[in-house]
Amino acid sequence: MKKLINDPKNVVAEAVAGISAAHGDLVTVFYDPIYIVRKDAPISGKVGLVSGGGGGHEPLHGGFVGFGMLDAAVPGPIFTSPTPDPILAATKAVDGGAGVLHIVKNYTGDVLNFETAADLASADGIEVRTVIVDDDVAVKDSLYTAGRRGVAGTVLVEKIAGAAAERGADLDAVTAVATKVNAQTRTLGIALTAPTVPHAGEPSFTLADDEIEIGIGIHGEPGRERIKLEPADAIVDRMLAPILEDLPFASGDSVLLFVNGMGGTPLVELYIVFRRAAEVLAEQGITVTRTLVGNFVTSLEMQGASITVLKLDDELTELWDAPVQTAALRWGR
Amino acid sequence: MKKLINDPKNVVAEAVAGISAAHGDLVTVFYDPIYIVRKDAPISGKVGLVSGGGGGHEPLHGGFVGFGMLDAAVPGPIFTSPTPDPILAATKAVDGGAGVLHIVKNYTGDVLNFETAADLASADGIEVRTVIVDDDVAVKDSLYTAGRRGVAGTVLVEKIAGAAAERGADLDAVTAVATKVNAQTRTLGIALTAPTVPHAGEPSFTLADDEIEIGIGIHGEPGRERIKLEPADAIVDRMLAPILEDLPFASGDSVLLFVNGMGGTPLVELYIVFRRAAEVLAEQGITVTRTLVGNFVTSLEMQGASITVLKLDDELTELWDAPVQTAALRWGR
Amino acid sequence: MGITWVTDWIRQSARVISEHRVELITLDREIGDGDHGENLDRGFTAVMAKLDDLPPNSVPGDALKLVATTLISTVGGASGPLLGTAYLKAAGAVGKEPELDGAAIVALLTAARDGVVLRGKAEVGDKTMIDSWSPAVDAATAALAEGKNEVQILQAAADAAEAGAESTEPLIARKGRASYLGERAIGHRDPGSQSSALLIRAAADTAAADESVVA
Amino acid sequence: MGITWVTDWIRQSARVISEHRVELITLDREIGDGDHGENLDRGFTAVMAKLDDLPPNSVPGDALKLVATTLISTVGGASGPLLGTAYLKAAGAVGKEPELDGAAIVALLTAARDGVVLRGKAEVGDKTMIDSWSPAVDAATAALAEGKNEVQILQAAADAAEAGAESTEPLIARKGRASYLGERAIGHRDPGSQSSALLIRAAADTAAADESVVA
Ligand SMILES: Nc1ncnc2c1ncn2[C@@H]1O[C@H](COP(=O)(O)OP(=O)(O)O)[C@@H](O)[C@H]1O
Ligand SMILES: Nc1ncnc2c1ncn2[C@@H]1O[C@H](COP(=O)(O)OP(=O)(O)O)[C@@H](O)[C@H]1O
Ligand SMILES: [Mg+2]
Ligand SMILES: [Mg+2]
Ligand SMILES: [Mg+2]
Ligand SMILES: [Mg+2]
Repeated sequence: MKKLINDPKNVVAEAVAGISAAHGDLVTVFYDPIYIVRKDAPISGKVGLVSGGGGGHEPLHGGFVGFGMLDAAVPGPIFTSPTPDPILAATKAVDGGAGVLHIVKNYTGDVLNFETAADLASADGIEVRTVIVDDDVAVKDSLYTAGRRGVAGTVLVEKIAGAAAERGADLDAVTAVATKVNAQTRTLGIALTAPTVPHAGEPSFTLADDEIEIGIGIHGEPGRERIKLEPADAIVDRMLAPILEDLPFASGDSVLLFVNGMGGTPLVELYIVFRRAAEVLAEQGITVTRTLVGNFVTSLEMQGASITVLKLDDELTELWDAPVQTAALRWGR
Repeated sequence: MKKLINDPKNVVAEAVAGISAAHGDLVTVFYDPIYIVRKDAPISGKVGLVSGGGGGHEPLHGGFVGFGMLDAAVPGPIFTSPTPDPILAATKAVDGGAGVLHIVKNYTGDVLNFETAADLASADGIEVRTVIVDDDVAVKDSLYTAGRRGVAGTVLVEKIAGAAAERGADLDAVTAVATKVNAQTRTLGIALTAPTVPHAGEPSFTLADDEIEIGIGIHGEPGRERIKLEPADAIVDRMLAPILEDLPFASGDSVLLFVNGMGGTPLVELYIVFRRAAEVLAEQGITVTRTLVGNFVTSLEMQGASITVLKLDDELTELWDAPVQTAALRWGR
Repeated sequence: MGITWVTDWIRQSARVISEHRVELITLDREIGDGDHGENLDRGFTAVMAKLDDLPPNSVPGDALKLVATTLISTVGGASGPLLGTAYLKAAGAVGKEPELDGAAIVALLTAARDGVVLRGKAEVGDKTMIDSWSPAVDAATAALAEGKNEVQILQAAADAAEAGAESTEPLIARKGRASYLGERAIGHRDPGSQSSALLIRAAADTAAADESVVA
Repeated sequence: MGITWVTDWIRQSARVISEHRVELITLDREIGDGDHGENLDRGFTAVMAKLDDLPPNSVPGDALKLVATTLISTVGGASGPLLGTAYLKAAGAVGKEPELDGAAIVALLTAARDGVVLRGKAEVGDKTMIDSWSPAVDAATAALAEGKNEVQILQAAADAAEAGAESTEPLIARKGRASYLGERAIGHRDPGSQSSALLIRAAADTAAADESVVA
């Protein structure tokens, strides 16, 4: 295992210290327990947005704390959801009296720990709502399973709900728009290599030199299927097919196309993927009106990418365009 | 070799097509020859800024084309400097009558090809100045060598010179500020793994599982020294020592601290590096007043990082803070 | 059996989890995300640090509650709230009793199992820790009915939990991360069922040891 | 020797560069950035595409100028402008002459070498293509003085260029990317010196073949 780290046990604590050193103008970092809060929180009368989950997905979530997006982020240990304590502390820290929305990726651990924190916060008189993000079409959804995972679409939910909260929407309205974004978002990811969790010291799975995993999650879980390496265009076609089938995107629709890198894939490859994805959507008569390309929801140093498509309407487009000022996403100010 | 690409020969052409699809609001992409131009170029009366060099360093340079930064970027094939033709075409495309500044990383190929293009542009009546960026302290400088390489510091030169041009500085003034930034910038890079150039198909060098390269360039050139892997803090100390010695940064100085990822290193590690670098500077009485963290000057999927320190004054700080709107660097609008 | 057995059980739990840390990580790497051993080890290390502060006149329920709150606040992941709830409900089931007889042991195990089901909604056969807990509860209940003593009840539970953990190997998972894998989970043992079997075995082993000291 | 030799030389150059593409990439990967074979192959492939369009009554200088402009506009990197300038200056040296005698061949080689020095400022021993070109020029000059014919002059140049390429192996580089490596460049042959030796050998081989056809 080759990493720019010190003691594997301190990876998250030292990384948030780095976030504090680099972005002290935007956020305040707390260490015991670890959570990251928007500099000017709590904002009286504004709905607070809290997200979190295991570390190793940076810039998610800490890089999205700031004006127009999250009020707090709670990173657990690498790939392990945080316990209720820091979630509760973060919830209290950002409550401005208008209630708090928890944005939770659909993993059993995240769901359960946020659930406990929400119960405790409610007991303290804070109104908490929860939106579960489950955009991953690689996973079969059913009442009898853990359901779909929350992956790259989380960024879109956080941005758009954050914009709604920033412009003064109330807890119901912010919850509604977050729910809507999740409902209209679909993602599929693939991996060329596996990540190595620092405390495990070995890659999470092994791929031959000519193999890739299709339908990968963001925690080094193996995907649904292993295939031989193909040209990028063929891989993109494979990725988009289940996305477009799942949510009946129709000719004439406007969408946001988001190509996300898994942490170890260089931007030059993400642009090659983006090019083909835009081409395929154009062939289907779907218009890409908003775009995002880069490493936003990562899985340590895993090589790979995910494609996310969000069906836009005027409301979502306007909220997407609204100013945002965070470490990893910034425009309009 | 495992990459999200199609034909290795088309990597750069397809990537710029992706840039066009993703950032068509900011840039116009030309394909034969390949260059990327700011959407609203040429801007009458504004000094034009052109940079370029081999591909594989994305977002450098195409991701920095836009308001307040570059007017054009010219990517050559992967790790190969572009020929004079596209440099000349880009120079013509952005000339608004106030002259054009070429920002060139100090590699023989880049220097020679930009030189030829500048000669041809002058012959066409365009006033061209050139600033050579050579911030890499890993390389011994001497009249009798190719001199120091231009690496991550290039982003800082492009940003600050771009801000000066945007606010109407003339060619002399823009050249002067670019020269000043270069003179006050020092960088050192290290690698944990080697990149694989698509047409070569094999890693540029081989490192054992417990080895790293110190003083690496951005083209897969091996570094000056190979050492055993150490904890991140020890590596950072090693990186900062020659930087701080080289430019007599003094206690009381204000600096911009820039931790750059080489493409395959996840953000979580870059923050760990940032944390220690900020700590060391603080110990020396040097104040970090501006920061940048992320993958900005990459070497394909190489794992590693560079640390850049720029000595700031009021002029440079103000120009750094000025609005910029490009694919990879954006604030203030 | 009283507070001595419970604290011995807790210490032995911390020991076996630490000993099996790598094994549990490996199982979780195969069909999950490779942190299960790390998570539980972090949790039980935290429990150990607090155990000495337990007031001298504590009853079994107090110690179980300490384990519950510590696991909840240090483990994270899926197993943290699930096992935490198990110990919390177990603590509730034994109340303020200073000594636990066979019936109390069965009530403790049953409450623990029910706590996991309450939070995680898993059934037997879903390839989760329930596949250890449920057979353990059934075996303990049967042993009690057969008039076995506390040690025998816990040994029956431990045997059943181990068999239960093994029984997860051929299954497709319907809960937890392994459920994302579909058929690819077949042939791998569920890490949570394995750690739960270790914890229940620790209960039986320490009960037997205490017994022999007493005897 | 006239236009036939020059175009034969160019075709043979394209052939040997393509054949040695991987070897040149490998040499460049060791002490550079691994693109030298790719760069030259791209350049000479482009030259080949244009060669057939050369007007029928072209002289050697026209063909050399075509190579020059094509390499400059397709190769990039350090070798593009350097070799491009070499051919450009070589074209200038032979002017409009339709037939090149020994003295003209020496002038051609000398101008090529001087072109590289003009742009790249390297000296013999800097571990660059100059380490092939300069000995080649010296050997050709000596052969001319000894009264050798064109083929013999080019063969002497090619022998010297190959020895020159080999002579780069023990050197520390002072120009080009290999200069960043300091002592670590020792033991590796400079890729540009190798490709230049291949090009000069191609000149000699095609001259000998033309000669034998004429004879
Ligand atoms: N819904 C559930 N009900 C019962 N047990 C579950 C459930 N989901 C997961 N588990 C158990 O949790 C274990 C995984 O724990 P751990 O690896 O610590 O958490 P995570 O999956 O969040 O990384 C699984 O092996 C399984 O036994
Ligand atoms: N200043 C120079 N003078 C002469 N030759 C040089 C000089 N710099 C580099 N070279 C030659 O160029 C070769 C490298 O060419 P190439 O790999 O195509 O370009 P790049 O170094 O830009 O990748 C070197 O092997 C060396 O022979
Ligand atoms: Mg986990
Ligand atoms: Mg090159
Ligand atoms: Mg796990
Ligand atoms: Mg090269």
